[in-house]
Amino acid sequence: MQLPLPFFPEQASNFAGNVDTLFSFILLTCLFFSVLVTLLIILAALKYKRKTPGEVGSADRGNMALEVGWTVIPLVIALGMFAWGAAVYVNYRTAPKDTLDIYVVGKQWMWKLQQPNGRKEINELHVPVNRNIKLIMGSEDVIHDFYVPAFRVKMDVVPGRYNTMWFRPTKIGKYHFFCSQYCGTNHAIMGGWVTVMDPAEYAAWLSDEGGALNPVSAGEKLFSQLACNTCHLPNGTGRGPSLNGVYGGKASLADGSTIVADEAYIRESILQPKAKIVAGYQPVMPTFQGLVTEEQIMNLTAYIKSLQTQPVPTKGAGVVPAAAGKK
Amino acid sequence: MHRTGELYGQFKTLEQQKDSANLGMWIFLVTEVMFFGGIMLVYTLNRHVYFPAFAMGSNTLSLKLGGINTLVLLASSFTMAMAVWSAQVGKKQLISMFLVLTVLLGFVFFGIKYVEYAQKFHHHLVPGRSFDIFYCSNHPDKCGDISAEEMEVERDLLNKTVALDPDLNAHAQLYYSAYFGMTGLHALHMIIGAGLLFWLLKNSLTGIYTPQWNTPVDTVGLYWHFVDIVWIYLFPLLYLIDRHK
Amino acid sequence: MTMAPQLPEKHYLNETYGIRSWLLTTDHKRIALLYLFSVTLFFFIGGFFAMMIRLHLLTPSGYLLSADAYNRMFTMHGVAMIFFFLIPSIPAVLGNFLVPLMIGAKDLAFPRINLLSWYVYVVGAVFTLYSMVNGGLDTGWTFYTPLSTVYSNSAVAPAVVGVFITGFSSILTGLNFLVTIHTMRAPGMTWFRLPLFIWAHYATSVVMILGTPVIAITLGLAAMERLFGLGFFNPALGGDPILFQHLFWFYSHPAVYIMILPAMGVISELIATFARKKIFGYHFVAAASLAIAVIGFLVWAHHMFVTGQSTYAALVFSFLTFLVAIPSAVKVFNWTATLFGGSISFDTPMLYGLGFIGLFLIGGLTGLFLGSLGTDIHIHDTYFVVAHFHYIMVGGAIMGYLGGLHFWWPKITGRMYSEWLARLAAVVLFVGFNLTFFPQFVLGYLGMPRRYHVYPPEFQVYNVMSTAGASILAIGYLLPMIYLTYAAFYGKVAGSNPWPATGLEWQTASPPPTENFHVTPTVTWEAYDFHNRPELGLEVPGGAAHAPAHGDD
Amino acid sequence: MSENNGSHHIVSPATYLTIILTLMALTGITVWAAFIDLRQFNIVVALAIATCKATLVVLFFMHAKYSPRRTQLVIVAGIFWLAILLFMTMSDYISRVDYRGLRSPLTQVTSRETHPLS
Repeated sequence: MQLPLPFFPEQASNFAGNVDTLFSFILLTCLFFSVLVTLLIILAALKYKRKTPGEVGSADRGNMALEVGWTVIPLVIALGMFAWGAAVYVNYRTAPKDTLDIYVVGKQWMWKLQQPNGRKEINELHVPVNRNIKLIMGSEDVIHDFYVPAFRVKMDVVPGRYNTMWFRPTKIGKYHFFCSQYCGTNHAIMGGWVTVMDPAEYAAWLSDEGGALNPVSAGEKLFSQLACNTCHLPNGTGRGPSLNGVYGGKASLADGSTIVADEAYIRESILQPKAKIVAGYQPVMPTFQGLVTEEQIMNLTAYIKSLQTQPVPTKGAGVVPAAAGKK
Repeated sequence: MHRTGELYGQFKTLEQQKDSANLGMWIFLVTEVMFFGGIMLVYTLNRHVYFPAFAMGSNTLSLKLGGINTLVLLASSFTMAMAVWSAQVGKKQLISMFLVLTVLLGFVFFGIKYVEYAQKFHHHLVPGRSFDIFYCSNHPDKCGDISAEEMEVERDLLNKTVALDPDLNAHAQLYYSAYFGMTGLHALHMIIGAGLLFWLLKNSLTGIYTPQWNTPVDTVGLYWHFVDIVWIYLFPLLYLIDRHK
Repeated sequence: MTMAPQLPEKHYLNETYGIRSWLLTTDHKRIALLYLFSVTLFFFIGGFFAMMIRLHLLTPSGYLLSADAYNRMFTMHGVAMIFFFLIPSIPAVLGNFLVPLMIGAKDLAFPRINLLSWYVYVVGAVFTLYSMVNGGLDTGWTFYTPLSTVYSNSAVAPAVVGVFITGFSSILTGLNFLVTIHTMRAPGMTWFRLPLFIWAHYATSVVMILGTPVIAITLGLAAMERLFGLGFFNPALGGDPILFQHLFWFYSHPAVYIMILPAMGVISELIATFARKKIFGYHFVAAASLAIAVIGFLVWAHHMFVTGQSTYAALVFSFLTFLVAIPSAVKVFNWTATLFGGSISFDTPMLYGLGFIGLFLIGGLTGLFLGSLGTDIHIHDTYFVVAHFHYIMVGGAIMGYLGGLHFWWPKITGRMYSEWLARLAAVVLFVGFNLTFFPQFVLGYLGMPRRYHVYPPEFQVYNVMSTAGASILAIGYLLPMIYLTYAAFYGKVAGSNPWPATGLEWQTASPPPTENFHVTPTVTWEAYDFHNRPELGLEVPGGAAHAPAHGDD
Repeated sequence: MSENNGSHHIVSPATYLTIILTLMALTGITVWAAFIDLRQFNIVVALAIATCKATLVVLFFMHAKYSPRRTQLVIVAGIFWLAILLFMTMSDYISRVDYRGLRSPLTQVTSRETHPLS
């Protein structure tokens, strides 16, 4: 796939070949008919071009045999396409028994995924190659859609119910996944990477909870371990301000000044919480000096940064939010 | 277009004009069928999923008031049909009389509907923040219009239903959304119909409807009967769920 | 042909003057022009949003808009184009003007309802415009719940109410057409002598009548949910967002046929006129319109193959989707066969006609990829879909609309436009259109989801091609607007039947008198029967009377 | 157009009276039937009676019995399309293996406590 202008995405799952073959079959059939009709039109245009201004065409009115022919033949071909497509689809909707089950939760605008052993990931999915994987998916807010082009699979993630889909990755590598059902402001950046690994590597990765855990996930875990989440409620109704959209925004402080909430500010707020109090809040937060390591602060910061894309509540926000999407 | 007597300029004959009006009204009624069809579908699926809650909701409606209203509306359909008949045979006074009767029956319907709606407001059964299916069983003093034994039956039913559907309040609210949505739309159609009846009445008093030309009476009649048909379905769907308990 | 044609002394445009004479008119031809101005306005509003979208997507990280602004652009582009341009375009402009003329009637059956339908459209448009300038709309034109009813921060309620109201204008137009075609045909105008344009509008009206009320009640419920927290589509209250999609697509899929069927009617007129030949298999083309209208109602859930609907339902809907492809194919084959043995000229309307066949062919055939369950899993909600429906709606419906405008412009205004400018515009449009939308098929298959304000850099080349095409396309749309307006005032006088064509609308003056015909015409010929129409002054080989007046294929 | 002497057919008041009395009787029957436990057939009976009543209104009060074919076709089309809307949508719901019902875990997805990731 090193062509300057590719036409097919990479094939990395059991379905990719099926879908591409079916696609090519329909494509060739359609090409045949469109070329045929186009040639006929060109032929007619050349042959029956008007010669004198008063000329009229023939009194030809139609032909029953032709009508039946061009009704029945496309019908048969169409039913063939239907049957083939149906076979691929039924296979896709019927998961085999021996699947590795992974939970997927979509929310505006991130994906939370959980491996069978409980290991959580955000916007990342690690799966072993040549294993049947089943995703069990739910949504916390609106309809999303989990789409992996290289696997040729997608399924809507609908609030109020679980949808499932399955696939078997066939090629080690890193592939995009996207949200493909429009879900609001940051729909376009609600995606991530599927990493297909060698089974042994996957097993190692799975058990290597602490070290390889990505900072955002580690930070999220700390955020609840340290009970930060009991005051900093995302919807702004807690004793502390919501941290959604804080990073990169302007915080208005109790003394009337404003400050840009960068890494340094976040770090200071964790270690010396009473230094810069956000306007409208009481200085009730204890210090975490000596209770958290540098790495943990980094992880917490990474997590708070990841909240940048979360919807900022109208009341109880920590900051005057930065205009969304501006670079 | 200009109009020559009773004939509009775009038509050639009165026959063609009457035909067009009649066909036009029937096609309009088909769009109304599809319009109500959408909300019927919503109702049907929710009733299927949340049957206990819907049965509970239905049992809080007054069968007496609903039943009487059904009869009232049927009777108004009859008087409307008689008004059309009077026009066809040229009895001009009778047209006006039957139109007055139809309007009056329509207003009786509104009156009873008002009583029912008001009761639901008092009982906190209007969808929204204050919706509470348990309100009357928890505040019997505020629901004076429910007798002690009725209250007992209702409490019993509530307990049985909650056992089946822990989220009863939310799902009963869906029932009431359907109830107000469907009866509200129906009432809106009745109000439009009543307006049309007044317009007919004004004209009929001048005696312009004759056996040769009575298209407006006929067309409004079709509309009024359609509104009646909608109620014929709404009554069993809303009032008669699981009544035998 | 010897004397220069003259405009008639009195016609519908100069019968009366003044704003009141237009705003209170019940003349179907004037109402058609009122619609023409309104939908053109919305076409340019929607076009402006489209340009913003394409410019923004020049670079992977987005070029000029914030995420929220971009989302508003594509939503408002969709709403303006679909509900306020495409759906009313051919029926309410060309249909309004031509249905009574083509069947030999003085007006539609209910002229005042016709005027009312325009006012209803305007009221709906005002609500929607209010939402556009006051908070915008960012739900996608599909208004999917619970995004639209609970989560969106934009002005959803007025937009939904606007679309709801505009639906009734569509219902009134359809009702008027159906009754008119049933009861107002001139003596001798039997069902199988009707032009195919009328058959297409009959089928379209059936769709409008039966589908639109369902979207009305659906959007009504969605508005109630947004405003008062009704819960039918909100899972948090026990409702079901998939139910909204069922109800939405029950109308919105057939709505595609509201857009394309009238365009097919226009194309039948163009092909017959400029090939000077009866449409091959007239009965089959007419029946295909009705078949599309009926089967079109049975396929809506193919928009929902990946929502988690039941596998069984997906199979049924996919099967029916393949069935609805057949009547469209039959039409294309019949048009092609009509050309054989014809006497073809390449006046501007015919260029649109031939262009339509080519683009509709691509649009229709790519529908098979989406209707096929196996491939839909991959290309659903990607740019493949975007390309597909633009080929149908822009390549099909708008090409048909422009072809029709060029064909009947001399009838509407009495004057002719500049032929070479018009041919130039047609070619520019064709090229620009293909350059804009063909690369999007590839983008879609490569996996670029739709409605993305930023995208991975590997998709950039095709996006740049698309944006380049869009710029050409924009010029292509401005040209006709300019020279058609110019021609309406200063063009050469066209005469009553410049092409010449066989329809009844060409039997009366251009522009027609207010009452359409001074004497009600009597029809003794079949549609497009060039051989039995000596008054057209054509050279019929071997004299007249090739076909019997009451023939059957 | 087609000659439709039917639209001039005048239904006698006696017929109207018979119909209205039948309609009222049917209303009584439908209420009576609602108090008998027929399990899932209660709704079937109720809808069957309602359809009888509606048919009577359409045929006699609205003169459909005496109307031209065209009008009857319009009525049939309306019923047919309503059936498409209702039955094709329901075909999706009743054939879902994971159809949300009260005992299904699906209704609980929205409550955060039971969610595997909350």
